[in-house]
Amino acid sequence: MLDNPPSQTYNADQAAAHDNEPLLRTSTLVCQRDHQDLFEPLDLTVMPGDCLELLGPNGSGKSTLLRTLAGLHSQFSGEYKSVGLVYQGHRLGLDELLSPLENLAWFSGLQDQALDRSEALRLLARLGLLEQAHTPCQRLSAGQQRRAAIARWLMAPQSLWLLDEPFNALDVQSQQLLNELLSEHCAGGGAVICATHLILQVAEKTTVQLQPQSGSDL
Amino acid sequence: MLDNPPSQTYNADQAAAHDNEPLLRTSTLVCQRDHQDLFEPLDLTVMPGDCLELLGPNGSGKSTLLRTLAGLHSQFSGEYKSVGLVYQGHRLGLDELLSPLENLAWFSGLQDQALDRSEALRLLARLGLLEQAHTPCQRLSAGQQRRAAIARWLMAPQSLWLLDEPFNALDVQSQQLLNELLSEHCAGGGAVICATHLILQVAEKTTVQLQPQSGSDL
Amino acid sequence: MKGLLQRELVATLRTRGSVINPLGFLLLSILLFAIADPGVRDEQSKDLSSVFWVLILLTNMLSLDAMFRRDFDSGALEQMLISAHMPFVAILARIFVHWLGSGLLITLFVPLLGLLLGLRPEMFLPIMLVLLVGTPALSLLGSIGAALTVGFSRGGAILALLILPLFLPVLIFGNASVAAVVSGQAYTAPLVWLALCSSVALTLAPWATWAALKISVEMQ
Amino acid sequence: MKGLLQRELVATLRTRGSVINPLGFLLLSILLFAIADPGVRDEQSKDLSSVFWVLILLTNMLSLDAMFRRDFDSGALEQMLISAHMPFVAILARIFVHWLGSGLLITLFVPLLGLLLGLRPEMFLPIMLVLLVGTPALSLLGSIGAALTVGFSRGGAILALLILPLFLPVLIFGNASVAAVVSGQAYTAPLVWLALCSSVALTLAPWATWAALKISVEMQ
Amino acid sequence: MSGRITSSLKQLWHKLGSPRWFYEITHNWVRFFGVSALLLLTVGFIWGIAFAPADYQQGNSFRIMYVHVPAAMVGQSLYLGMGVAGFVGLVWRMKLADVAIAATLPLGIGLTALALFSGSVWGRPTWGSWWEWDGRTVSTLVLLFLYLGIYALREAIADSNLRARAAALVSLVGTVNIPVIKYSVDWWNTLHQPASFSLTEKPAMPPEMWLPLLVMALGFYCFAAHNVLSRMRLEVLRREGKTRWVNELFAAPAASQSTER
Ligand code: HEM
Ligand SMILES: Nc1ncnc2c1ncn2[C@@H]1O[C@H](COP(=O)(O)OP(=O)(O)OP(=O)(O)O)[C@@H](O)[C@H]1O
Ligand SMILES: Nc1ncnc2c1ncn2[C@@H]1O[C@H](COP(=O)(O)OP(=O)(O)OP(=O)(O)O)[C@@H](O)[C@H]1O
Ligand SMILES: [Mg+2]
Ligand SMILES: [Mg+2]
Repeated sequence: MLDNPPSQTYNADQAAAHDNEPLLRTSTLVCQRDHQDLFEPLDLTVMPGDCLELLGPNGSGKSTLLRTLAGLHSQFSGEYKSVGLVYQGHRLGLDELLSPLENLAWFSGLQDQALDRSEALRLLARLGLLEQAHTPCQRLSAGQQRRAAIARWLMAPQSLWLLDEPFNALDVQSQQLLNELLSEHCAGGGAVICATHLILQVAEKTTVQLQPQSGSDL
Repeated sequence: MLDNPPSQTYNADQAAAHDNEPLLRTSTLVCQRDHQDLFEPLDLTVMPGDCLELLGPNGSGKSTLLRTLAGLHSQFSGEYKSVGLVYQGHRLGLDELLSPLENLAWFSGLQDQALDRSEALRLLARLGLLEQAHTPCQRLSAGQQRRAAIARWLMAPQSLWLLDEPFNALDVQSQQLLNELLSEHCAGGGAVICATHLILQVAEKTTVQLQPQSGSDL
Repeated sequence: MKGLLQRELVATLRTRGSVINPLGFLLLSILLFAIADPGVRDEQSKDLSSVFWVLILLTNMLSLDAMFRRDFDSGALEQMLISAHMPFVAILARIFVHWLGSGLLITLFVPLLGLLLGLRPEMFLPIMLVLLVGTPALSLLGSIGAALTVGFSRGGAILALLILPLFLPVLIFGNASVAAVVSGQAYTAPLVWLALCSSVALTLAPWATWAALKISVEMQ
Repeated sequence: MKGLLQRELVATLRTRGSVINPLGFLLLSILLFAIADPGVRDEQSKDLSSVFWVLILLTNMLSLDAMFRRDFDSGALEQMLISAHMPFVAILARIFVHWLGSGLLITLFVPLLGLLLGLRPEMFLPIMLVLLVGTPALSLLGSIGAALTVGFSRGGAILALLILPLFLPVLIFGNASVAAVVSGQAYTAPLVWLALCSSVALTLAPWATWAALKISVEMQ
Repeated sequence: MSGRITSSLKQLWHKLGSPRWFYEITHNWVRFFGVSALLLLTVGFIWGIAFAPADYQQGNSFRIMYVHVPAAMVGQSLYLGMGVAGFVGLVWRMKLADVAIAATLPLGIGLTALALFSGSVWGRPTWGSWWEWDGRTVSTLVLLFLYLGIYALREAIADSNLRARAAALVSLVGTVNIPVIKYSVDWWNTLHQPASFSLTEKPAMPPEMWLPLLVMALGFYCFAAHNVLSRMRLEVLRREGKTRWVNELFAAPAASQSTER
């Protein structure tokens, strides 16, 4: 996938256009680490509006799966096809020297659009980051940095979100807020695949349980 | 405190010896960031067996407080006195090139003791890391790395633990396990101060709620 | 593109150290040489010019390691590769900013360095021209190595090993042109070759860097 | 102590690149110089020896930046400062391993470098002696700068700026002794001074490094 | 029609790519190269050492040539081979390419080092010094560094297929760079000091001098082919260890041994 990101983003817009085609489809997808299969073959089909909750014990391969779908991991068997997407890994992907606002500007720059500043500020305000909008991320608390990352998904044009344990380090209110945001996103024709150890508080969600193969730690 | 870690560890042993003196005492302690007070003055007294649950919204100063108590943050008013302690920050403090076992060996080397290998393996087994005991930490999953860090506290001689959101990235079983470990530690005359956004499942705990001062984000 | 450049510049300026320091490093090592053999300024400036270029190469390398490391550690690199509309534009922006902070900066300070090295003032302009033409190749080729080694926690030296052979032609032609300038001969021929190096690097390096980055990102 | 050294060595060897590469860098930059002015070997080897030392300094610096960075990023540094029984022992171990990989390694390869630089074989032993005495000072003093700059994301160049002045005495005496060796005079005097540098560094540097590390750790 | 051709080409390509096919096909090649290397080297060596006439000005020291020149030649050719492998590996993601690179590296390093060593040993009597900075010497030295760089890189990467891609990329870039280096170095050499000893104008050698050289060169090439191929075969076995065909390959002898015990 990494091989032609441009086409990705185009797909994204198309997909956003007519809702009948899946945003993501995998057939007998198995990720490997060190040439070892991590989980049973996966056949997923993610339509607009779906919210997948990806459960599984530590080491069951959630992150690896998400990285694979994002094109960051090439050691897998089976196939997958996906449109452009937003990926949030364990690491936040914020430039810690830049303020949340500047980070947002950079990301919209990547997808070469100009930053809609008022929109960005509105989002940050909703995430309770208005005061920190201009402080470099390295001077934010863990949870505040998380929220800055969340703002990035909300700005992104892509409609498929791959989230890896996005609730980490969030306080209670923010966890609630995040649940609402996910619901809204799905309601708005987006889709979410969220690896987590909490239970998503989302209206209709489908749960995918990854079972570690023999040879994993549990 | 950093100025004489040796004395720390000695204190620790003494403290472990007779239970009547507090492991940690703070008087009107207030941490600052950028010369701004973060929370109301704190008067804590932590006796052996206590388990403090440190709650508060993002940016309320939990991490800063813990760093201060660990001697990693010098911008505070008021006083505190503490014995030697174990500190677990947001970052795990594992050398990612070394395996969990080697990391443990390093840490016991720091406190110049030889590693009790069988003991270490027993701990790793209990944490479900036996298979990964010899793989470099960079090749472990987020939760597995967390557990490796947990093994470190369990090996440490100090009886006071400062934990910053130790439940992040842990799966359900491990969260349960961690709760048990904390209870055991306190039952065994140790003490825990644990910043978290979950609710500790520990028999008797005291809850400290940090209220962000005006000028914080919420 | 503009957004990208802006971000790069802001980030660079935030770590103020990084702006002045390639230059400072260059000055200091010239100082070192002056101390190490005081005779240096008396000899004919040919050897001088050579020392000059070697130091520019080393300076460049010192700043290379930081080119992608921060983004790699913070995960911003993944984001760039995933969601960049045209990744190699982002990469070019990064390289360009690196050049601003190393190559261009040094070029602008040639007069000062020249004074330290006892070059005659009329040489300054030609030398600046040579640097202006040659240094982009360094940042461009360097980015390949930086991208390949960013995954290693101690990449610094392995980077050097990978890069210096790539720098060799630049060194030779650049040095030749400076030498020609100093000895007052025509320096167009080596200059043209230098320009060739830079333009070839410009066409190939960003793609190689992109490929290398993808490899590095997959490392975790 | 043993546990510490072991860990350092293991970690260093895990990033295998880091072992062979300071050497490779040194060889390459000597190559660069030889190319930059081919006349080098015809002149009396005095300048040579100076080039030699400057290059060793630069090599050392290239590998300095990585000294504490990984631990800083992973948070292991905090752990070291908090729970180390005697932090400066841990620090010394780190410095020692760095020296093994830079100073000692280079010393062992003096004969090869000497051949490339056209030094006479009978000079090898004295030069090795000089390096053996002088290089520890580099790793020791360097650790101070490394500790101070580890907090900056682009510390590489600022590090250079901080360190080079500290290296000056070593450079001067080291260079003097090598020059003495090359020109066949008695080199005991500068050698003694060099030894003095190293021993002073050995007594002071670990503490300075410790203080610097505490400052860096408090930065976040 | 053309479709069929291209498809059959594809099949051939896949066959080329398949380790199993490679393993089976190369079985005889290894023997062939091994034997001919042995023959050529012994003949060439004895001929060169014993029978070739001494050089009228260099005396017997010139006989080093019979090691030096072939080593240098093969050292260079091997790198080019690695570059090709790198290209194939990058474009078609062919596993065999990395096997080839892995197998070539040590030999390449060894031969280049040998060229350097023999060269400087030769330089002692002829140049009067172990080392001269000169076009060829420099480009050889750089070649060695390119080899070492790739080696260090491969050592530093744990994951096998990432290692493969990285090595492929670097060897490709390096190969693109080699002609530039060679050219620029020669250009530099002519521009600066006149080489104290010019390699380019070779001593007009009588046939009884260069014939053994030719034999030796051939011998070195055969030896290289033998060495690389056999190590590739081993590597293939190691990597394909789990697959069926390998197990079948070793099932029979293993079974017979077990029955013997
Ligand atoms: C360390 C020193 C030396 C190095 C690195 C070196 C390297 C090389 C290289 C790369 C070649 C080209 C092989 C080819 O044709 O592809 C070569 C060829 C040759 N070298 Fe050397 N050489 C060195 C010293 C010497 C010395 C001292 C002599 C003789 C006095 C010598 C005589 C030759 C001859 C006769 C050839 C074959 C003619 C030719 O192919 O051009 N070399 N050497
Ligand atoms: N960089 C790596 N190299 C090799 N193996 C790895 C790497 N990262 C993870 N693994 C292994 O792959 C398996 C799956 O890891 P992964 O991170 O996908 O699990 P996870 O489901 O995300 O776990 P967690 O809930 O802790 O995040 C684990 O057994 C781990 O040991
Ligand atoms: N390195 C820093 N420099 C300056 N200010 C900081 C720094 N880190 C945090 N802060 C500020 O200090 C305040 C407290 O941060 P702290 O990390 O202690 O909060 P926290 O309670 O740990 O939050 P979280 O629950 O997200 O971890 C925040 O408002 C934050 O903006
Ligand atoms: Mg994970
Ligand atoms: Mg915190």
